[in-house]
Amino acid sequence: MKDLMQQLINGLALGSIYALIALGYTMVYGIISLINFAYGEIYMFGAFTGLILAATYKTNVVVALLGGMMLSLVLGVLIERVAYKPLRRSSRLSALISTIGVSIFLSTLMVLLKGPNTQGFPKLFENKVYAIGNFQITIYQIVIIGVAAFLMLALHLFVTYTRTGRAMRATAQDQDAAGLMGVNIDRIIATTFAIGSSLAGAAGVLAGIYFNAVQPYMGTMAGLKAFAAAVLGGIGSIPGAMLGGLMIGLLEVLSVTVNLSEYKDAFAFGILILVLLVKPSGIMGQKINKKV
Amino acid sequence: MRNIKNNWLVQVIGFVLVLIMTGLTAQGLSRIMPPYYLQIGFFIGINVIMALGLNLIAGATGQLSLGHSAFMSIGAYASAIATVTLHLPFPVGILLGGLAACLFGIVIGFPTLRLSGDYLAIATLGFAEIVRVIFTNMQITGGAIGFLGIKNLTTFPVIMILTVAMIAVMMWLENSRNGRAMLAVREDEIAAESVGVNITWYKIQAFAIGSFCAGVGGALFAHTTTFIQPTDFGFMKSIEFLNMVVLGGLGSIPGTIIGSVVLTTAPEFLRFMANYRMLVYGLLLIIMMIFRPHGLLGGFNFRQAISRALFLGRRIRQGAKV
Amino acid sequence: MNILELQNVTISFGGLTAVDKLDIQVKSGEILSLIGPNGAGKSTVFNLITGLYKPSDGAILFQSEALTGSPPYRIAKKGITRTFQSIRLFSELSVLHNVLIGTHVLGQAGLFHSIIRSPLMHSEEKELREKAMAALDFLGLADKEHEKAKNLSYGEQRRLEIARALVSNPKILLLDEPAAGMNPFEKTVLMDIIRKIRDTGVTIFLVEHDMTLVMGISERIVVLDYGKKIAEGSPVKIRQNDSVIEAYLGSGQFRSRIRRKETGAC
Amino acid sequence: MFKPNRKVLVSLGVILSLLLIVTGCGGQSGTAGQTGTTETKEPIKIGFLGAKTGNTAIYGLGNLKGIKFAVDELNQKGGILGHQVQLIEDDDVGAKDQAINITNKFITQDKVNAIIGDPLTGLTRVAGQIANSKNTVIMSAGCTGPNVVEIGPYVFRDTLLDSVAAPATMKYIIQEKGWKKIAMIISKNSDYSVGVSAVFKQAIEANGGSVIDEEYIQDGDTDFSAQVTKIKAANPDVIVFGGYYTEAALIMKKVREVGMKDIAMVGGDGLQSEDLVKIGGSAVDGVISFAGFSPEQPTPTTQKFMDAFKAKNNELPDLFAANGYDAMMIIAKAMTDANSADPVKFKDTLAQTKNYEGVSGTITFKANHEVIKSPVYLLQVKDGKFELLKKVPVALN
Repeated sequence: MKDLMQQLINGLALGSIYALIALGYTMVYGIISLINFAYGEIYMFGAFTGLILAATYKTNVVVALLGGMMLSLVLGVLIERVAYKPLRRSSRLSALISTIGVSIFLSTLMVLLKGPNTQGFPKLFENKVYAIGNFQITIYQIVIIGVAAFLMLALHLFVTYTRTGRAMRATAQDQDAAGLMGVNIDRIIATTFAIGSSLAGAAGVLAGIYFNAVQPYMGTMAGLKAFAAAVLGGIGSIPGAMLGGLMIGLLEVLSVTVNLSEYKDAFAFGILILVLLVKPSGIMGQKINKKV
Repeated sequence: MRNIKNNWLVQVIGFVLVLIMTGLTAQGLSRIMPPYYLQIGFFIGINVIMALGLNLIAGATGQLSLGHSAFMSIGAYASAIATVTLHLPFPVGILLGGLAACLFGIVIGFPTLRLSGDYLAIATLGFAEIVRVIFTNMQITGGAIGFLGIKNLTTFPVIMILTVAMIAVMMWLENSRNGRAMLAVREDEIAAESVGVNITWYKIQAFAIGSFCAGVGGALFAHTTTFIQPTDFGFMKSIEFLNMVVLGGLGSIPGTIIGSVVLTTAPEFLRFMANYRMLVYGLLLIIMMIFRPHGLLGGFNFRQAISRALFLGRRIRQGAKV
Repeated sequence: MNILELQNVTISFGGLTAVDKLDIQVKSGEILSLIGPNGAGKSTVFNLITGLYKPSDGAILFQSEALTGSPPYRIAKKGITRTFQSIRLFSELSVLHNVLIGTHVLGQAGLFHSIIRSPLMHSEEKELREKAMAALDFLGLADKEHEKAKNLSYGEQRRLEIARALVSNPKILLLDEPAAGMNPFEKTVLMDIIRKIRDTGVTIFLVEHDMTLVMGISERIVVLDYGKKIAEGSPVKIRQNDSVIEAYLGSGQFRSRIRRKETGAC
Repeated sequence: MFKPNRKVLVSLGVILSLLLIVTGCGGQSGTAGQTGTTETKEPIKIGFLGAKTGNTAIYGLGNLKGIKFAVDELNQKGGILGHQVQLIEDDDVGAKDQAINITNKFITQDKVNAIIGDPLTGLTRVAGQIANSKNTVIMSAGCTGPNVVEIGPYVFRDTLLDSVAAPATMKYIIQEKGWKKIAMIISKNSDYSVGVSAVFKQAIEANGGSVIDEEYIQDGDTDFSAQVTKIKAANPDVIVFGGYYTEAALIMKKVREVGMKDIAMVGGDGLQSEDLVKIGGSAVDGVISFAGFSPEQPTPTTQKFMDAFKAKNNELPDLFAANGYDAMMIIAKAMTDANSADPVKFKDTLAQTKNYEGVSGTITFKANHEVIKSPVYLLQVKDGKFELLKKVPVALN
């Protein structure tokens, strides 16, 4: 039981990171129905930016986090401009392949820049362990869960209450109609990419701090799992992405608890397929009526 | 009727002759061609078979599958077990590889094909990851260490005969009632149903045949490399096949062939770029999609063009293909 | 004899009743029109008949056999084919291919025959192609057989949809606003075509806005408003029906009304 | 409907175009690498097979650094037998089909005298088949799995074998240290880890220890909190991890974080890298690994190599660099001794190498030309450096 509580905390921290990445998938998908396969690489770039800031420029954790978010934001907007915007009117598959191209390009670029080795993350602040009752929580875990929760809340408020947020939701509902109502679709799509990417950047830096490892290919698996999380929660739904991320994180940790850790990845995707079969639109996704 | 039967006989004999010729030509070539180029020919053949299978699923029927390499791995392992563990002859191994993959294609396809578009994509991706994890942990396949002791049984004639046969079958299929029903599913599911096409049934057919191709490709791959591991069939491998199909022109059989040839030889052509090779590969994918979003042959009617070139003036009733 | 019968059919979308306890009898061999203001639920009726929607209540009988619950492709196989209000062609395929897909239910050749290109498949294919060409001829599209469907004009696309639905020898043909977007000349041609189709023994069930066309060819008309049948009878009778005039002029067509998405979009 | 003659023509067209494309691949084949300054004679060509990009690039690039260093050194001394050495490097991305293509290219296009690579066992098996059938020497500077040199007389490797070192290590920790309750961690998707862990397990049982907990991870994982939480609950004397340094360092960080302050990790030479300390920091203090050489009490040869390497590359060589360097040098020596760069001739000389003092250890090839490195060094990390714990001699047969 004590073990289980401990594992839940572990899963929560891991899930928070998945959830942050999943948010970007869900937002971009919600608006333009594009699976952005380069998204994991944005997360990786965020992590490396944080690493470089912290290791070379000895900045503190806040600067590293913001720096990672900023660079990822710029990168996200750049990807949108170069690899997605020219393809907006083409088939979705072309856009998908284009993002795969970006993904290969970015990870290879990072190998050339920093080498393929896994790099440790410098200690940004002392890690303390708090014992609460029977289980422990580290300050890293608190920071990760805290920052992730803060960012998710901020995003939720932004999308719900601001003008741009409303425009985003309108665009997601019906792009053409939103355009006719005077929403600048180009700008909204760019903003969506920007916000999603900066969240991935934040996730990257947090993952760097928490796992203490940054590597050019770290984005591929994390990206796939986060995407699975987004679909699990119901793609297009922000609370769904959070829920999906946390579920996958917990599931992975629990698979270790029940001695099936070698099937960890299979569990994450297995539950995804099961959920899709029972509720094809995901847990919190809205049922889309067949349009005739 | 009689006439048709005779015609059919002529066709069958003609087809067998073509296969024999292919085999003989390949046999001759494998003697005179430098091993390096011959070897690339092996992989071109395997990749054409793989990509044709995916083209049927994603291109003709419009079901985006991101798990093609999983079916390849099922075929590879099944055929390896057949020839190594069960001491069956290689042709039986290839057939078993194809059938095993086909069976899984049906089993997986049945529930997941109800999903549409990207949901199907993520489900197939998930399935592929599950298959890989299972192979990594399975005893009979050697787990992560890999399957040892597969004999090098794939020969150039075998690959070429299978490739040509596969191309022919795909072209026939495309111009049949079944093939048209698959195209209808891609174009508009509701309209297809309204004229009596059972969309689930044709999706499953496409999945089954596509997986069969992947299984055959996997069997050939296993008996070329002589050693297989779960890591050989990762997510990026599936993506590679998707690239081949999309690069050539989604839904076009000649396009798929050209896409496979280009992407199989591209790493060799790009060797001089050394470390920048994958960088350039990524860039090329982006540029290709921007400037030719429908693929190299997108919108180009290969069949008509060839017919025009070969039979000037003769009108083909065959009709336009996609 | 009724070829198609809707008994007490009801469907609601999220609290909104789009079709309400509807009874319609389609007599074998007649031309029946279904009219009503926008959003009255006309296309929904077609979607119910063809199995795209399942009724919340009531039954649909085709040749005295219940259709309810059958998937769309099975209903098509039984002999009910349709066109769509917003044209749904296989737009990347050729005109001939579109119609050939229409012959799907006539064919027998399965996967095996397709792969080995058996004699059976050959003779069948030949037959189907002849049928398809005949259908194209009938609708005046024979010279466009190699054109991609998306490159046809609007009127041609409508006719192609009819050809596709007709080629499988249906017993009843459902036409959803076939005249929409056509010019007056095309409309006259269309009326002619519809009559000709009927003369070959196919029952016609029509949803249409164009009153000239409806009054010109219908033998009977059913009027729908708010998902309910408000009148039924010959064109002459309908023209004089008070509640129809009320629905169309008093409160109908020209008064802006919240379009009910589920029922309007087709 | 379908005219048979047309089909024949179409099919023929397809075949022809395929052939054209295949044969059209001729022409230039890209080569990169260094050539000597004075090119009086045909250079001796060495092919490097390994991943320079992709998930496994770490090992390939490590190898490559060592090989390049060796080639430079050889060329400065006038090459081999008066020939300059030319290194041809090709990236196989860790994929078997690419490795096969490259091996064929090396042998038939570039006409190399020997191939060094691939650091992965799987790829060496695949490339070894081809090289052996075409009478070209191939030496892997990284692979440790079974069924490699058995392929044939042209296939070699210069790595410390797990089957030799792992039992010695387990004997030490169980019998001398008295750590009997053992938690094992296995990286399930790594053939290296699964292979070496199997040897560890056997040795643990043979020496009277017991595996009280077995956890699985995967290469590339970063979050080990779940596994470590379970290990803590099992309360073992020691953690045995057959795997690579990246995961090892991350696991140890987590281990210390949850409060297991003194427990040690024991592993194979996969742990021997500067990066272990770079990533793990103080958490990896006490980690024990077996190795073919000791960086703290190096032989003069190793010391010289490390200094020179550091001067040039501004970093210490990792195991793969050292193995790569040795592979090149052993081949060079065999060529010199045989007075021939013809693989058919020098492969026998190579197979007779005995007690070659390399930078990665002392190398001997047994009668079946399998490699033996003796002695085996047990190293322990202390204050961020690998220190010698014990030297275990190994029987040569």
